[in-house]
Amino acid sequence: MIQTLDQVFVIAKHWLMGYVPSPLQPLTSAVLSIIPILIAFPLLFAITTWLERKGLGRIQNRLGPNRAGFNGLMQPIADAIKSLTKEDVVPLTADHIVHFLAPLLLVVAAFLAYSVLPVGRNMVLANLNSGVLFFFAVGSVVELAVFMAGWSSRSKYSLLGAMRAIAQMISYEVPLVLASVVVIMQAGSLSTVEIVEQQAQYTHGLPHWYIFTPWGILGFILFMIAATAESNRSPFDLPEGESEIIAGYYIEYSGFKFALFFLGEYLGMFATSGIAITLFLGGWSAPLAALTVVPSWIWFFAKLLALIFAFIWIRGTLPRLRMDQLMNFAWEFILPMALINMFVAGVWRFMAPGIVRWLVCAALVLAPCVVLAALLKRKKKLQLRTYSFAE
Amino acid sequence: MTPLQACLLLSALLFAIGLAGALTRRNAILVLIGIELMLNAANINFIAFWHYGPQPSQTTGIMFAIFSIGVAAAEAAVGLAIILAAYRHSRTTDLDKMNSLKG
Amino acid sequence: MTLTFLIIAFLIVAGTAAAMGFRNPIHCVLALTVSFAGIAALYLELGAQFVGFTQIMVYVGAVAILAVFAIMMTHRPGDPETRIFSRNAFVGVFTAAAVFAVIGWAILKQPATSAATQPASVSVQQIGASLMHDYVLPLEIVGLLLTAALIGAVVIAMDRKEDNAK
Amino acid sequence: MLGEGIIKGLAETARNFFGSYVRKERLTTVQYPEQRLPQIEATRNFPFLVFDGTDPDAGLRCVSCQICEKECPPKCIFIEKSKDKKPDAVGKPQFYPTVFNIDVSVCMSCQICVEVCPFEAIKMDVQYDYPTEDRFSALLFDKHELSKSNEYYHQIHPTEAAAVDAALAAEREAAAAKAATAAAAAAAKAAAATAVTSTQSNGATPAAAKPATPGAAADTSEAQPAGGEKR
Repeated sequence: MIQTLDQVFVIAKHWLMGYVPSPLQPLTSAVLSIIPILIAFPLLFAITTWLERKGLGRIQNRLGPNRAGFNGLMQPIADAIKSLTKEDVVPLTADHIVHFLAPLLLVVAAFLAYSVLPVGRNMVLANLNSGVLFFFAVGSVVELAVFMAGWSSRSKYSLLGAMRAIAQMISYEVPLVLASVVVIMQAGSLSTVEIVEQQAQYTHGLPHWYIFTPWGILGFILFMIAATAESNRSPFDLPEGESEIIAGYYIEYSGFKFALFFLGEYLGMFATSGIAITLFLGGWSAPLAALTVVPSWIWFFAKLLALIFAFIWIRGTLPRLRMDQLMNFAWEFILPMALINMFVAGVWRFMAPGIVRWLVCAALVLAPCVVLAALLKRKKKLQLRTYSFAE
Repeated sequence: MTPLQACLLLSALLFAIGLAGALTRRNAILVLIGIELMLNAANINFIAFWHYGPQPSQTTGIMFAIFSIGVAAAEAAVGLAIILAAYRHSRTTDLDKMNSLKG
Repeated sequence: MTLTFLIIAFLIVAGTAAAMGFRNPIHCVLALTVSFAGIAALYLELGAQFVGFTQIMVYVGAVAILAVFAIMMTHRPGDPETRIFSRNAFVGVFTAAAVFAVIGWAILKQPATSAATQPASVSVQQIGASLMHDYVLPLEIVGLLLTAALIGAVVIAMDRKEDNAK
Repeated sequence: MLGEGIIKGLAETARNFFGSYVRKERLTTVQYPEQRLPQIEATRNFPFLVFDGTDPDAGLRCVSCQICEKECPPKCIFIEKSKDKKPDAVGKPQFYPTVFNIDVSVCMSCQICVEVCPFEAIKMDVQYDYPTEDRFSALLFDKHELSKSNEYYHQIHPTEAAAVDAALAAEREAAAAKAATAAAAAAAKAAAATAVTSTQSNGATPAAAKPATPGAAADTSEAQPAGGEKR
């Protein structure tokens, strides 16, 4: 029974496949795997917009949306109808083709990333041999979409936003990849399925999640910081800071294209959260051996929702960074820490298992952290800033 | 025509287009892009020979392609930096107008 | 020659031709990304998964963006793009055509060898192992080269204030 | 310590988040159409015209002096004077407005019209929401829309309205007294005239008339300056 519930989607797919003639089976299989993703994650997007507005409201002692439906639950539907019925305005001087393609490319790239996410046991669209690499490769296409949107709008704000976004995404892609390298070193595989399977083992009822190791904690924190920056979320939302450049690269978009940008951004956030779960939080595995009775996909989505809540919480707490703070943070703190973390992971790999290993690695992680933070703090002096590149 | 020959022809065409672009375009950045395309054509050859070669279980072809991509990335970075420096000096990226060595 | 190959080949050739032929440099780079993506697809088609993803990551994610940035920094809105091809473009096109003719002739002249038909696939583990064992020296050299290129690019492109003052 | 400030901030927002569910006084949001904030007495928004009694046409205090029309900075008042006269709040025959329009989409709520009005006829309303689909004619209020009773005025600005009423009552009393004096004087005059014509054939003797109405004469002399001061 538990098995059936765990594999309910896989069984349903096989049952449906039984009615399909064999020449069509590969195609049907692909379609049947893709459709749930195309339904589940946009639905999650709808729920998240509501959750985010409610959560931010409560953090600011407001009520949040409460008019459409019970407690504003129908708000996403209202938003969808509004954006679908709005006029699609394209600037006269815009590059029409590129302007049209940019949101499509963004959403397609965001959806592609889901093909390597193991949502549950045996529930992955493509078990690629180099799945993590695929994820980051697809993630880098987003930059191109952002540039296309910013450039083709023929607007200064959108171009500035695109430039900021690309500079930020490139800067934070390096620590993002470096932070995930530690997991790849430990797992010895780039396949997301295998990484999760290695974490889904239990000793004394506790799972082998990588976050329970010193380098795992640091790696997870660095990864989440970089993921926040990659998905342009607060406090790294400079590319779309409302008070500075209004909406950034998608300022000239309206109607459905704007909704697509919104969707693409949230999908990107879910995808990076999903890969963080896969790499550090054990993917679909239960947090305790006793809890494996709960279906695996429920665990995945529970973890995803928890990370989304963390994102919302951070958005409600931290103010936006300045551009130079953003860049300095990436290159002076996160990048060195990611490199040190890789070294610690190597040490972990070659030491005998036990409490000593844990303590040594924890010390190796903590010491540079404290030293680097102290160094960076001491360097901070109030002075007239000089700009090397901006005349 | 065997699949290998098709791949090689494709790469030859890519190389020729890249070469034509590098030789004829006036924008320095696009010349650099033409050179990148020629490098890519070479990469296609490596992969094609590896795939249709006698020993596809060996990693030689793939290694070659990976190193080539790495070198190409370095080349692009330095090349674009040089173009930027040249632009700052002569205020143009038009190769036909950059005809003086005097600094 | 399968249909997939034909589609990919069309994508690559069309993208490349557009990249070399468009008037607007930004359009050229965007067409170029199509070509790069097509090449990545060709690698996947040929079973070189790792190289294909690396291709997308390096070329689409980095080189194209870099080129776009360079164009934006050097392109002035007032620039009259009168002629995009150089004065003696004919010579260049002729050279390229000649090169293609010679290479194509050589390829087609080659007797069709019966290639090994076993499915080519190399796992990431194998690639990693050979990178760390057989090819560790080239790997180090490439790493050094990339570091040097990074520093060099920054140094070359940096606008030195004292130079400006002169 | 590293990240200490971030953790402090996260704790603060978490306290707000959960606190807003537990303690209702944290949620200060007023859900507007259903709930409204209590208004202070000095609240003002757009002007309205006060009328006495029950008939808006008859009781309108406005005498169409057009001072407000001239003083209005954004020129949102339009008045057309009547040809005939009707008694005003004090009872004096005055002109009245046949047309009195205020374009509230232009009005800037400055209250200058209220301050310049010599007849206490225009006052500030507290009504602030005039939702409409037509921003031109629906926001151009005419005389009937603008006319509101004195009771309504008492309701929205009790203190001010009481003061205005007291002043008006005093004025009315003064006017009544004056009228009475005038009437008495006229009557005395008439009586004296008849007396004179009856007793003496010619030679007017004002001295004879004087003792007849000494109080009225004193009243008149006192009431005159008072009325002049008021107007």
